[in-house]
Amino acid sequence: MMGGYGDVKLLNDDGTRLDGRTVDEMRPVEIKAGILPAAQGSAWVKHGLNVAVVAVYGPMEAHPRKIQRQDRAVLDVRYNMAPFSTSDRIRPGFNRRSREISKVTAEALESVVLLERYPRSKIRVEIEILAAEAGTRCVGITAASVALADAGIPMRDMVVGIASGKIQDTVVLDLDKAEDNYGQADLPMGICPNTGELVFLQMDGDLSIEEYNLATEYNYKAAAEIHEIMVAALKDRYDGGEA
Amino acid sequence: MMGGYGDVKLLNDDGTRLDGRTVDEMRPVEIKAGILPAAQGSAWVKHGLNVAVVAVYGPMEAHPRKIQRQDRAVLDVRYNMAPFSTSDRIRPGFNRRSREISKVTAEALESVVLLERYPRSKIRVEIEILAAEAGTRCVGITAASVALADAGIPMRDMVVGIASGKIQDTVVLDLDKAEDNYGQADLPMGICPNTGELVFLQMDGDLSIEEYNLATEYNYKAAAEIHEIMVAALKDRYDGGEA
Amino acid sequence: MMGGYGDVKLLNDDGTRLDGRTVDEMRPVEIKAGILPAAQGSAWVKHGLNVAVVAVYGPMEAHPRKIQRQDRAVLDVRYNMAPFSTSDRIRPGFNRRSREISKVTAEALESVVLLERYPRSKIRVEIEILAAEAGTRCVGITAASVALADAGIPMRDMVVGIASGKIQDTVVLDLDKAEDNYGQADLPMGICPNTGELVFLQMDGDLSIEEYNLATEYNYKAAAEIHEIMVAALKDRYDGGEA
Amino acid sequence: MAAPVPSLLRQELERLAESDQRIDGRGRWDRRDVQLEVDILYNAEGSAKVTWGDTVVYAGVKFELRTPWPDRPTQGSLMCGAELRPVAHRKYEPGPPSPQSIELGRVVDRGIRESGCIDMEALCIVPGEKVWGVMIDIHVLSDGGNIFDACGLAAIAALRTAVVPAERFDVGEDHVLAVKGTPVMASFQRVGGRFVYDPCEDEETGGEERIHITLGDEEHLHSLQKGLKGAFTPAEFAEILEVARTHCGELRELVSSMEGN
Amino acid sequence: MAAPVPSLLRQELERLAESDQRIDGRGRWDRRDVQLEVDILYNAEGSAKVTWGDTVVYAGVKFELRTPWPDRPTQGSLMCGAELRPVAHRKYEPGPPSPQSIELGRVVDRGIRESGCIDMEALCIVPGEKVWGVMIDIHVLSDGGNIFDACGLAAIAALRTAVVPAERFDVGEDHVLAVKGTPVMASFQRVGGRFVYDPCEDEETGGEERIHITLGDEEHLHSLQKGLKGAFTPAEFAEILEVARTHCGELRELVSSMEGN
Amino acid sequence: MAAPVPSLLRQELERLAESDQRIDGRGRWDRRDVQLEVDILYNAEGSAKVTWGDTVVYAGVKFELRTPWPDRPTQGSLMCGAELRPVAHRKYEPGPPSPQSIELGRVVDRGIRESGCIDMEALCIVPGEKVWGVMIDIHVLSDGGNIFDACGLAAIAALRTAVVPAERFDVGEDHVLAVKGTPVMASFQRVGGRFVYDPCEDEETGGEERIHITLGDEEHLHSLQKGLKGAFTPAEFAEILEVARTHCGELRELVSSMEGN
Repeated sequence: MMGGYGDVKLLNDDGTRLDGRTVDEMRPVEIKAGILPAAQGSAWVKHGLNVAVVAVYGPMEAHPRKIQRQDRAVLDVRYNMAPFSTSDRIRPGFNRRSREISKVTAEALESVVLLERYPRSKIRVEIEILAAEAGTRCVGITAASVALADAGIPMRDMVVGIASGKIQDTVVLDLDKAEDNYGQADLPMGICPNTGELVFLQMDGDLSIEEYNLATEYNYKAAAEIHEIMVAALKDRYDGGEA
Repeated sequence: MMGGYGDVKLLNDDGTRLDGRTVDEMRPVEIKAGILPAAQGSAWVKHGLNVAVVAVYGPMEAHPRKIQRQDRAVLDVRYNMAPFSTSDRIRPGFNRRSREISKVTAEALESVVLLERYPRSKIRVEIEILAAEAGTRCVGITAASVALADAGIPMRDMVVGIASGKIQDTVVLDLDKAEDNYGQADLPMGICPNTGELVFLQMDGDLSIEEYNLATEYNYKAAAEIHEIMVAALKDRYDGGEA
Repeated sequence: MMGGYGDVKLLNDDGTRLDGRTVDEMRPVEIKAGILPAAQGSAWVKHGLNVAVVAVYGPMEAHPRKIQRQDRAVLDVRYNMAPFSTSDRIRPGFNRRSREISKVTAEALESVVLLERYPRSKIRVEIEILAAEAGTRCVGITAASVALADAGIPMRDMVVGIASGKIQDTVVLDLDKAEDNYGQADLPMGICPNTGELVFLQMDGDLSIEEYNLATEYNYKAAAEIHEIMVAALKDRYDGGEA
Repeated sequence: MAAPVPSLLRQELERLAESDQRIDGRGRWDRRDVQLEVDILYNAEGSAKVTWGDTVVYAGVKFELRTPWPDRPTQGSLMCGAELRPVAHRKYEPGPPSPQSIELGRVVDRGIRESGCIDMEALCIVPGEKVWGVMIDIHVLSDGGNIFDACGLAAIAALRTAVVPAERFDVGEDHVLAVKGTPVMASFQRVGGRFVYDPCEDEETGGEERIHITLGDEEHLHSLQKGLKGAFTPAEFAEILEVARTHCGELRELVSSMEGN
Repeated sequence: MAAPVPSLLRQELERLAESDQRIDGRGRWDRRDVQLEVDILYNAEGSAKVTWGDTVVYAGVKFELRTPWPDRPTQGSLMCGAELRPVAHRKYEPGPPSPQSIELGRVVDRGIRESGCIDMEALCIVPGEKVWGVMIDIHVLSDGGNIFDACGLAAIAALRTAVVPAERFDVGEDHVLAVKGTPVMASFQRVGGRFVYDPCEDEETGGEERIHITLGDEEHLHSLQKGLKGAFTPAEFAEILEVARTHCGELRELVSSMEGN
Repeated sequence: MAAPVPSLLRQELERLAESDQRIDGRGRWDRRDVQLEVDILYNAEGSAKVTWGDTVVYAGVKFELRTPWPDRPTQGSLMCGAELRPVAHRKYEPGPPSPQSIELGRVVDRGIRESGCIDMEALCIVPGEKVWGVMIDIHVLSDGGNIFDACGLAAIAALRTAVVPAERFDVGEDHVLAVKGTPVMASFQRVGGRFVYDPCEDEETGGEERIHITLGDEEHLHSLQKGLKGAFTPAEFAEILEVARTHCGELRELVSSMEGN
């Protein structure tokens, strides 16, 4: 939820942000593919100070049978925050926030994975947030895309997770922790870099339609940048880079 | 549980009750059948300030298979109080009281529904208490009977839920909230109006055998009155009354 | 967990313990077999002031099918402390401690029961602690062995549960409640009296290797004594003793 | 698929009922042998074991110090729980409490609570600040039929022999818990078409509805419960109520004979 | 095995879409009939019933006194929960809240909360000590499609007609809850390839992704949610956003017309 | 029906054991390569990553202010939890903690706790009022065998590099957590009839009972646990205890080499 404290100073006098970024500059992103030996596919993404690790298992038999779909695979996606990932420790176990994020993340990925290739089977996507600094659901989506690709699961496109928001009545790209705590709006999107389609969309706070449009524009620009890093990580992995 | 405060004044000097009723007078009852479009059958009952809504689904396949009965249908009855139905909000989710009431209500209805007509199937009865003013388990039973009839489920008799109790050492019909809180006994019954049999019986507090007999007499009298209103509601529904 | 209060006096000046026992003396043990009419086999063990009752059911069909093993029976063991068994009441329901003890107890018993005699079936072992005075997991193992034998389940050996520990830097056999609360180490073992093998082992606290060896020696000595009482109880039962 | 109620057993019970016989040889209103032991468990402040035919039940009483409810500053509290754990019979599965288990606990609780035998005011130590919470837990170890009556008996016997552990909690001297009455439950089940008292396991398996009646010292009703599928008439109820009066009286004397031991 | 989405229904919806028709005869951006009743439930401090086509939803508001969070000593709190209970449709099973139910509750909650319509500071009674907690619970009784919009409408209507029960809690006189705006949700679903407003049950069964938009009084966005499998373009979003503006305005007036009743 | 333990794998392990070989080429008492990194996670007050063969484990330390237990007014508290989440292996299912997961957490906890390496008295801020609660959570991300030892190592490494965030809680200056020893676990499993140290995944799948030994700085035993079906002799235990002494010493030095980084 947005804090909505319009009176906390988050922009410097020269229009830059407290950490020195410009309004349309994202935090640094690092990605590695294939980092978990036990998984079929895996990825590690560091976005700002966020760290997400994803393991992909399957396709495997879907059981119990009542979850099977005759014409396609089911995606079983879990988003989980490690107890030590936040400032105050989180008690282990699913909570309502995690369940909602798991649901909409699964639906985003279902929109690009060629599920019809694996009728009656299940693909598990396990998203673990090890360190959280605002924007973890987006980092999880990015990492899940890379891990699915690393597992060799066919997809019609990747999904890049990225958010813009509003601070001090100004639209900015990729809120960090302070901006998230004291900002006025947050607009996370899941963008397909090739088709330009959206498969994930949430928003809360307060945005005029014009602000929405500008935030969307920032998100698309950043998605293209992150996509390049994703592709490089996968290349690295298959060119015999670190496994 | 009965409060047992014998010293709270609940009867006026003329022998009437605080809300003006005589000792053997019940609260006003209104009933409508067929009020939920998504259900096979449904009913709305307002009894005093209590409001119960019931939806009936089925007969449908009983699953998992281990709950199936080869020779009859199973009744799956849930009694639930809405969080806003009581003075202090109730946290959602089944509790021990709801589970006990669900069990004995199911057993009361099983005693009249012709379950043997639907082997291996399940009939769901969903009782939702939207407003509670003492006596909700009885109102739920009455509403469930009407909803089952509305769904066209064959029954050998209806069940009318009604309670009498004891206040200030006096047996009275149909306790209201204050009488329930400060009364000495409560005797809810599920009465079959045609056969005169009992299919539901609970009691707590303190009643001599003579008091039990008088309270039972009051309950039978009221059951006949409520039965007329139930029948009228069903007639209304099938004569093209409001759906 | 061991209290580790080295400064609480637990030994008398003559080297005996507060309750008068010598360092290698165990508490009195009484055993009865066949005390629960509804069970296939049962046992009651009083060890010091501990009381454990065990019921055995089966072999019976293992369901759901996914728990079945094609080549052997599964042992379904539950260790449970009654709410009134401890100084402060325990809330009913499994907890992490009970689940761990259930797991390692099951594994101890699996090591001696001839599971391969009953493929695809299940044997239930229900351990109920009615009174706890230190060492209940060991008492439960002893009682479970007797109950399995009483149920006629074939075993390659019995298992005797017994613990030694350390108090005031001295190794002693069979800690009682005060010794457990203020002691420095606890070493519970499950010993097969005929083969001399160990099928159960836990330990916490602080023990040098020499102390470990002495504590083990005490445990083996006591296991032989308890084994005689176990055998006598089973003889009693089948010679028409009290059932 | 759940097993249908064994029809052979049901037929046998109906056949026996025609000549007013029962499957274990008892008369219609006869009770099985009941043994009661008290004060048998370390750590419980009151305890009882009831052996009722093939049914074995333990009850234990514990105390805790509590803050009273704001609207009842001078009253302690009573909690009575009964658990149907898988130890008691092949038919009970592990897992969260079943509706059967919940009903058992609540019916036993109401019988004790509504009789008023525990004076809640007497459990007050400092008004508004400190009161006793009394907790009775009942553990069914062997279900050989009619566990309701066995649990009710174990509960009141454990209470009537309980000692309030005031010294351990540093609030005075230990003393016997004040219990003002002895509510006793009597249970009936329709078997072979007519009600019998104290059903055994086979009668429960092949029977229909049950009625549980708790009577206090003055033969007032304190709790009623009808369970299971089935319908009965007011006349049938009047008949079993008479039988309940006799049996509750006998069992009340059994409990009284335990005290002072 | 879960039923595949009925392909015959899907084909029919596609066929209708070709001629820009809908299965219940509506135009692409038409709304079903909506009826709103308020202040209808004893014990709820504010209540509303929404009948939206075949969908029936109740909302109730309750208040409690709380200690404020240490970092926000002058702010009350708001909780908005929606439950998909098995009463609402044959397809809902009992059990812990499903992901669908959790999403519904959280999306409705965000629409209300993020609009800022409840002034958290106005819920403070004694800073750092005592604040009001406002709890809106929404009960879906009949799911005939588009429960998101029906729940959102019931929630804001119940809030706008709620009375703070200060007398019962002994903190002053009862007064109307201050609500500063009327956030309204508009939901769209892709059916037969294109988005429609206010999907009915068949359209939900045979449709693809949904988009939920909550607009405040000044037509600012307060909450967005895309649900279910499917992809859409920014141009498609721009189109439905325009439609949302009209419908949210109409429903906002409906809510306003209830007040003062 | 659960898969029987693959008999082919078991036969292969037995065949190898005859010539004292292991499936991954190691000698009976050899350890796989272990890499340790510390202080790698934002928000954790201490953190460690252990890569142990194909096993990958993270541990993170958090602190909270608590009221001490009434009977130990000058002592802080320690909580050590390990979770086997489905991320770690195809074989782990979501759901409540399995017995395996509970055993792992409790065995790792006991090794740390019973060694006395955390001085509970040093965690006291105001006696009877305010103490530190230390919480170590261990997350297994890839289970390639012998997760017990990897979790134990990650836990003590995270603790030994943790900083108490006193400033954030307004109770003084940040300072390094005082840790007095370095308990280390060594795990053995019976494979092909004899015990080996540090079982890999295949050895766990085709092996029998495990023994987990935690040794402190002075080679005292602090925790023992036998897991899984199987029986062993005191002589076998004496043999593996000797091996444990060597390996625990080496790993203790690895942890020490991290500090001051």
